[in-house]
Amino acid sequence: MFSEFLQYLFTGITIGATYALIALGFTLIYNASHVINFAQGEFLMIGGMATVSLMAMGVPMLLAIILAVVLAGVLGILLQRFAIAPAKQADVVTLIIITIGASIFIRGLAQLVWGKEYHVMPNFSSDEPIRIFGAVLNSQSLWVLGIGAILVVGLVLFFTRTLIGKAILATSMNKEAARLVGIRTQLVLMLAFMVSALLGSVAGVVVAPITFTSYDIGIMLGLKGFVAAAIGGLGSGVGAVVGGLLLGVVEAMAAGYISSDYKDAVAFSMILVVLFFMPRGLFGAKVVERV
Amino acid sequence: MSALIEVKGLDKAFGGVHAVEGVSFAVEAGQVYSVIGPNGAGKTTLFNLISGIYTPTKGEIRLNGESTAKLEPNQLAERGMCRTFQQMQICMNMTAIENVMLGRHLKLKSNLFSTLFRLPALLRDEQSCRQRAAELMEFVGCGEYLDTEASAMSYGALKRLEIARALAAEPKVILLDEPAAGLNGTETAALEELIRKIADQGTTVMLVEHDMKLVMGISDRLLVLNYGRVLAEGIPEEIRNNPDVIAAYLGG
Amino acid sequence: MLKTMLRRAGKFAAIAAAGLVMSAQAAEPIKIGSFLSVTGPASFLGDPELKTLEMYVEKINESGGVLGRPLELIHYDDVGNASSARNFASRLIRSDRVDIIVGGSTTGATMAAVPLVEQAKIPFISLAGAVVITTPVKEWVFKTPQSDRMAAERILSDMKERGITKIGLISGTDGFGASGRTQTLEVAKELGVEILADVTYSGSDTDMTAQLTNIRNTQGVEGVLNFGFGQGPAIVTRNYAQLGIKLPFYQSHGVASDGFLDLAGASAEGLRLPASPLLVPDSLPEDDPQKEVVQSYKAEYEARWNAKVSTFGAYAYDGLMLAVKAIEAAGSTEPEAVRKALENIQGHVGVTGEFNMSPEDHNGLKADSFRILEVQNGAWKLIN
Amino acid sequence: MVNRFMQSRLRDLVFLAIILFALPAFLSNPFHYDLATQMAIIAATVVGLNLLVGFAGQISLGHAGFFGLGAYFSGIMTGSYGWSSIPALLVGAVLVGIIAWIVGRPILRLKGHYLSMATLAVGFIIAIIINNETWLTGGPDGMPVPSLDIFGWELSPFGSYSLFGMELDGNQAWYLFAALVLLVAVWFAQNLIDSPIGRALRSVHGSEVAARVVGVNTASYKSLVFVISAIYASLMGGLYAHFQGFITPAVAAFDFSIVLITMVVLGGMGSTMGVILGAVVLKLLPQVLADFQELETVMFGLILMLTMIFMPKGLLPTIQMAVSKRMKKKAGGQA
Repeated sequence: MFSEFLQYLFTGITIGATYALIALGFTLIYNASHVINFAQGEFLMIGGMATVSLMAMGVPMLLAIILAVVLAGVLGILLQRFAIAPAKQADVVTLIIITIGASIFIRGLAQLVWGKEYHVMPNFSSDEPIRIFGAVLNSQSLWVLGIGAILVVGLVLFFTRTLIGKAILATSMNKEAARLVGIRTQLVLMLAFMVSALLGSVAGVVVAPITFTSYDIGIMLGLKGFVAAAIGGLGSGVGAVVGGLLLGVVEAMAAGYISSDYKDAVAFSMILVVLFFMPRGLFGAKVVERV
Repeated sequence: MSALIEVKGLDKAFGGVHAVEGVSFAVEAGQVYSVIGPNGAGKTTLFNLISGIYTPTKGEIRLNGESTAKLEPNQLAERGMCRTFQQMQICMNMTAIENVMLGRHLKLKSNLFSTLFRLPALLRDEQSCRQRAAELMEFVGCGEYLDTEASAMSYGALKRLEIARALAAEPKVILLDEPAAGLNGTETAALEELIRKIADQGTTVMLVEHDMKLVMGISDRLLVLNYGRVLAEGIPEEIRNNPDVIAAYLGG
Repeated sequence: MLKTMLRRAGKFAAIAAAGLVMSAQAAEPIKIGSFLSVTGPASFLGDPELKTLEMYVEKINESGGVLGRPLELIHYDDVGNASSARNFASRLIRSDRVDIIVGGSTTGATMAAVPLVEQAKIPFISLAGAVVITTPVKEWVFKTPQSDRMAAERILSDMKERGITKIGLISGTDGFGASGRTQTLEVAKELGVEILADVTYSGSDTDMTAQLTNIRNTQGVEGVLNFGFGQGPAIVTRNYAQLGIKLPFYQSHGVASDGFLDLAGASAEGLRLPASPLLVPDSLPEDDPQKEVVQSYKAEYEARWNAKVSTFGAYAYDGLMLAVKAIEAAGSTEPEAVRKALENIQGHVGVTGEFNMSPEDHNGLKADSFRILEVQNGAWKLIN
Repeated sequence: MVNRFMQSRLRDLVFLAIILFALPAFLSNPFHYDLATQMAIIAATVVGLNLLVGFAGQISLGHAGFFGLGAYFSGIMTGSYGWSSIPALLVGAVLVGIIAWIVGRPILRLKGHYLSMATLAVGFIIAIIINNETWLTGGPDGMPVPSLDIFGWELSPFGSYSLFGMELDGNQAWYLFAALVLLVAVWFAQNLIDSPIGRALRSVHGSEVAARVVGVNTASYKSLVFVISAIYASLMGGLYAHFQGFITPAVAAFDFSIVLITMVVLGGMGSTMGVILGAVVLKLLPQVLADFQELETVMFGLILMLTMIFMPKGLLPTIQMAVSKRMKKKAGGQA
């Protein structure tokens, strides 16, 4: 009984960590620009696919990963520069549609370049699973959790200790004021997109050995990341992490204990319940109506 | 006779900061009652509390003797309260006259069936509503804008439009939040004239305003707030001579 | 004035329509229409299918075409969406006016097109698996893959031979998995196999450990069957190995391709599945009638596309060859004659199996056209 | 005294009617009628969605759920339970309206992205149920739907009809029917917009707080428009099912919700004629792009992105603005 529960928990936390990283990407961009970036999942895809294809060309794994992440970062900058920045006057829904267009475009390109097949990426370390109290943990899961934790700590340090991080925070709080104190807000927005792309692509690389990777893997994972971010409360870093883990664990528990047919429905019902009681998610900022 | 609006021990805190604290006063029907005070004194917060947009942390507001604690802004409107905003709330996706016609919302019987089929009864109502709205726009002095898109109107005209919208609801009491802000001298004079006309029609007016000349000229009574607390209350003459008020205004 | 305006507008419309319709006025070609899931979640079906069709239409045309007429392939990508499949079928029939349709990668896409095809009376050879496509028989609809029911029969019989009568079932919630699940439940009842656990996963799931844990913890399960296609079964296979489940493991024909072995890796060791002999051409006995067809298809496909051959491409190969054979037998592209000819095809040896069509059977394959394969040392091994 | 809406309403409706009834002159084969019919049905759906998104300013990323519910209810009741189409469509619409009201009340309190999230979740849950309940819906492989019967008179794309002595085939008849439906849908939408109810709805978008202080119960108006747009979707879903003759869970899927909202935004939020244009463009695009094969996805994404970047107000409003600017310039030049 306990081993069963533990197994579901391991499964849930691993996938939840992935959701959390994607949700963090959503949060970053949302904080800096109040845009919900539906192309977030594509960064994840780029990370995995570029690594796999570079490795197939004979590039060593570590270098392949670095190149892939850099590629995603560049893509993030391009997305901000050429799709989001020119449309800054646009309505919220319009921006959503622009990012959806961008995600279709990126996916189409990936399909042209890399084809439609699924690809395998080897585990970072041993293929041998780890056994704990009768439950099994893929060694790659430890990588996902470890790297996820490092990224979260890194982000916190980035925002509290570095000038660039503080500039992003300042811009998110008050764009005009930030501009007045000499922050180049366009540059900051670009950076936010870049960091968000880096996060997404790293997530894509670390989960690829578990999930495989293909040109369209970003659709569903991106969407789940958005769900996780909304549960946690848009704009809250803690919320993104908690939301991601919660979503992953609820899915796994629902699949194990309730009904595998309806596990996604259970996850979506959970959002409705959360939003019913907390209209701004678990950790969302309370906003007073100002008139 | 009890007061139209009665406020008792009103408190509103935002995360520990008291924007309004222990405020009590009463407004009699037919008065022009003004709330003044330095920036950040809690005037707008007070209006937001009275009009039901904020819920008080403590204290009580009575409209015509009825507690408003559980009432939404739209329910207060049904009971005859209407207002304008310091930061104008105009529906920019509509024309000027539609904004005023919106003000008559409660006076119109809307029925989905007659709406969908656009029955003659509805058309008649709409015609008279439009006529009344046009009159009101004339009354407040923006009659030339009837079918102009709200987004294409000047600031001053929009300010008057917002008052017309509030009047369209035929309220017992109208709350005007800094109607003179951003207006020039002539416009302010016209506004003063307008407020007088409104009051003459028997509508109670509550006013938040910075323009002392305007306030002193038209108010029956005044409430002075400072740091969320009542500094003074009384007729203009008393306020003018109140040493605390003078100190607060002169930065004492 | 108004008249000239109208005329001009008419001209515009004609030009626009021509652009839409893809004009084709070659020397009376035979038009073969196809709508396939070339991209989207079912692209692993549609992609090899399209490649196969393109390649063999070319080949046939090089050797003089059919009835002295060249073949013209008109194909659209339905992205795995049944509504677009229906729309493209409509376009093929009504706008492109094709002579025969070979396509429909998934059951949903096929079924959405069926009403149009039946009404327009155009022969349609589907490349999708579910038994509903040809049972009950629809006058104008044929199909080349074995049905999922046959797969279920083959798998469950093989299990019984090994003494397995209590099993756990895990299936995808996509069309293939859901239909396979339904057929497995029915066949199990007939064969006296008990299904003790019945769980599902959705196409985009990335981890099926929870579902498999559920099966593992069900008392009495002696074997496990996964009915699904796409990358899902590969994840199931890897999770199965990670969880250390030692029970005999079966997959369906939905993953019968070398790509699956690449994805599942060492975890696939020992699993069995029903498949066409395409995966093991060289281990077929010399006297097997299919050996030559299978070997040459595999060789030609792999030489042309520099990609591994897949069972699904073979469905298109068989579909095209059946169409050609029927048109040749009919001596024309007159739909009714072609339909009759299709219905009367006997002993046609294809890659998937030997087709014996009849008015009562528009599939023409027997369950034993499935061979049971086992993964041994990372390669397919023919069991029987 | 004629106001803005009255003028434009008459003009738009007449204009639309002329286009709809002149279109057959340009349709050269049944496939074109087939597409045009679908466009009309989807356009009517989008006109309903626009009431919610364009006029009341509430985002829905799950509207296909209601479309799918309508489609499946009509399909199941006529197919498996022998109902006639009209009662199936109407009862379906009422049920969907009730469902929309029940879920709408709590979720419409949410704002911005949280509302998108909640509607997305509702749409997903509906799609998952349709996909899983195979015994009722045929599951992922879909189910056949009988053709439309209007009080015993059968309208099938495969039939043949005569109207005022004109011989029509089934597709032409369906097209005319769908065109009429679209006109009625537009007429209702316009009547609604230019009415006290419509002003209240638009004020929710313009300034919710202003609406409340003049007595608009914004919560119930949001619910109302949510229900109305869901009913539009349900009815059109039912018609779509009868026309297509076969439906799969794709009609309720998230992708389709995105397509619907994209039609609204692309065509021009808050412009009834605009969103119809949006529906036509998005329905036509895959057919036009089909010839580009592998490049199809890339081009679709690129076109969508560029249009929205350079025409953030949507196709029709941007065109209208450009035209009126031109005319003003001309007038100014003469003066």
